[in-house]
Amino acid sequence: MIKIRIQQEDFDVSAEIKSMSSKTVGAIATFSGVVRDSSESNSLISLTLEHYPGMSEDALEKIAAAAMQKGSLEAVRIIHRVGRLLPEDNIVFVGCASAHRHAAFDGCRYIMDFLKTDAPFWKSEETQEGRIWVSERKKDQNASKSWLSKKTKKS
Amino acid sequence: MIKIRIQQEDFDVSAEIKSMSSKTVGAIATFSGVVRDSSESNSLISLTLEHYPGMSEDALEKIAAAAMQKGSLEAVRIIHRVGRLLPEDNIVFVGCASAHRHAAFDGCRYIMDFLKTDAPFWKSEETQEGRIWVSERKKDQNASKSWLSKKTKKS
Amino acid sequence: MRILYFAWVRDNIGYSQEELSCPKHVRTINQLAEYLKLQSEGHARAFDNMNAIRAARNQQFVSHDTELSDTDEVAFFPPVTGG
Amino acid sequence: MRILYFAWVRDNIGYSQEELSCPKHVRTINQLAEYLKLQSEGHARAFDNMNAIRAARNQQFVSHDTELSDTDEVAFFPPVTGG
Repeated sequence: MIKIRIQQEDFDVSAEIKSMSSKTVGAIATFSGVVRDSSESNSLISLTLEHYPGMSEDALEKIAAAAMQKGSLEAVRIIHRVGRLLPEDNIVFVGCASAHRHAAFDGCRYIMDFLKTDAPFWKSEETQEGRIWVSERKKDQNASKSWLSKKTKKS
Repeated sequence: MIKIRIQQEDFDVSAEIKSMSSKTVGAIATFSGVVRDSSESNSLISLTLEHYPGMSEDALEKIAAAAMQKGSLEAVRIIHRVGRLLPEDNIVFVGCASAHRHAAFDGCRYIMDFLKTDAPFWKSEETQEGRIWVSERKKDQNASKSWLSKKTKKS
Repeated sequence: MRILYFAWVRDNIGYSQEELSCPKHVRTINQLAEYLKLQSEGHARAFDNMNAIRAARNQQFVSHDTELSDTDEVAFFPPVTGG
Repeated sequence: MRILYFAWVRDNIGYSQEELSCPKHVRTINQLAEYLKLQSEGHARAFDNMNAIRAARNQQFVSHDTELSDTDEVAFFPPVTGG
């Protein structure tokens, strides 16, 4: 089962893991993205996340559904925070539950790779020098493209 | 920094994630292994984990250190439970923190693959028919061997 | 047509959405951007380099040669940087 | 020499460790297992198929032809199944 949330509030990984558990789940992989201290140029004061409401939820649903279909996942969670965040704050959570570990790992990685390229969120960084928009990363483009040619590993 | 624990008590994933956070960590990947309802043959009543005290700690330390050296990880956690566990109980936790996500994912996967083949733990399953020792899985052997020829992905 | 702007596209234009009826010759995303450039200096700055711009029609990513209809919701924004 | 047994190896033998001094001709893991098979029916059952047995010397996995000394801690067990 898929659950998607876009919210300002923080999330609790233990609670999300609990909500993905069932008698047939043997493996739960999670990813937490966290605000780092360093911006593209300078020491970071804050990070602000903006999104395209409506489209962002749809995009995450679509990525989660594709991950479910690709691997044999029993549950998927995606939580993306928006608004102003400070260093060490959580940004994003992805959780995948499966009978076996390889499917759970693949699911998380797949979702993060596509979230970086296919979900309408934008980051701006506040430093001593002012506010700058984070620019797109070529390696994120490459990471999501690599799935198109790669076969899913079965566990 | 590496922390290894072998214990009867459950673990709290949120607390482990918090303990791995720092200003330079941008990505935390975790894996939780959970007791499934089904044994090799039958519906499961309980799972009992036994280990070789002393050697098991060393083996996990060695696996964690190899993962640290392979990828650019800032923190690694491995918790393995022992004793009698029930369906849906946690068995094992692995956490890897890094600046970037690919290193964190690779670290978790590497540790789980080698934990399955190189750490002296044994599972026995209690079902209606009695108690049986879980037999080794060929695909776990193959998963850890695959790392010997594979280059680490850099994020 | 409803037009939305995000991130630095919006910062350049100065507001996040507008409603407008385009002339008949404005049929694609690219033509809409060209038309919008005439609206203000901010619009001109925002659409100066269309290689740096992504677009969505009715909340789906689309290429710049996609045809539009007057009832569409069109959005312009930089490449996404979430996660 | 201190010898430890785990999992079904221990279940067959009936206890988890023993101390013993081996005869001079017992020099490797394989020779130790052959010698232990003579100790009891349980030992014989445990070491019936050495392909199903793994060994550690001083808490390191070792192959069956590894040489032993009298001060070693040797452990016998099935392939590991943790995680």
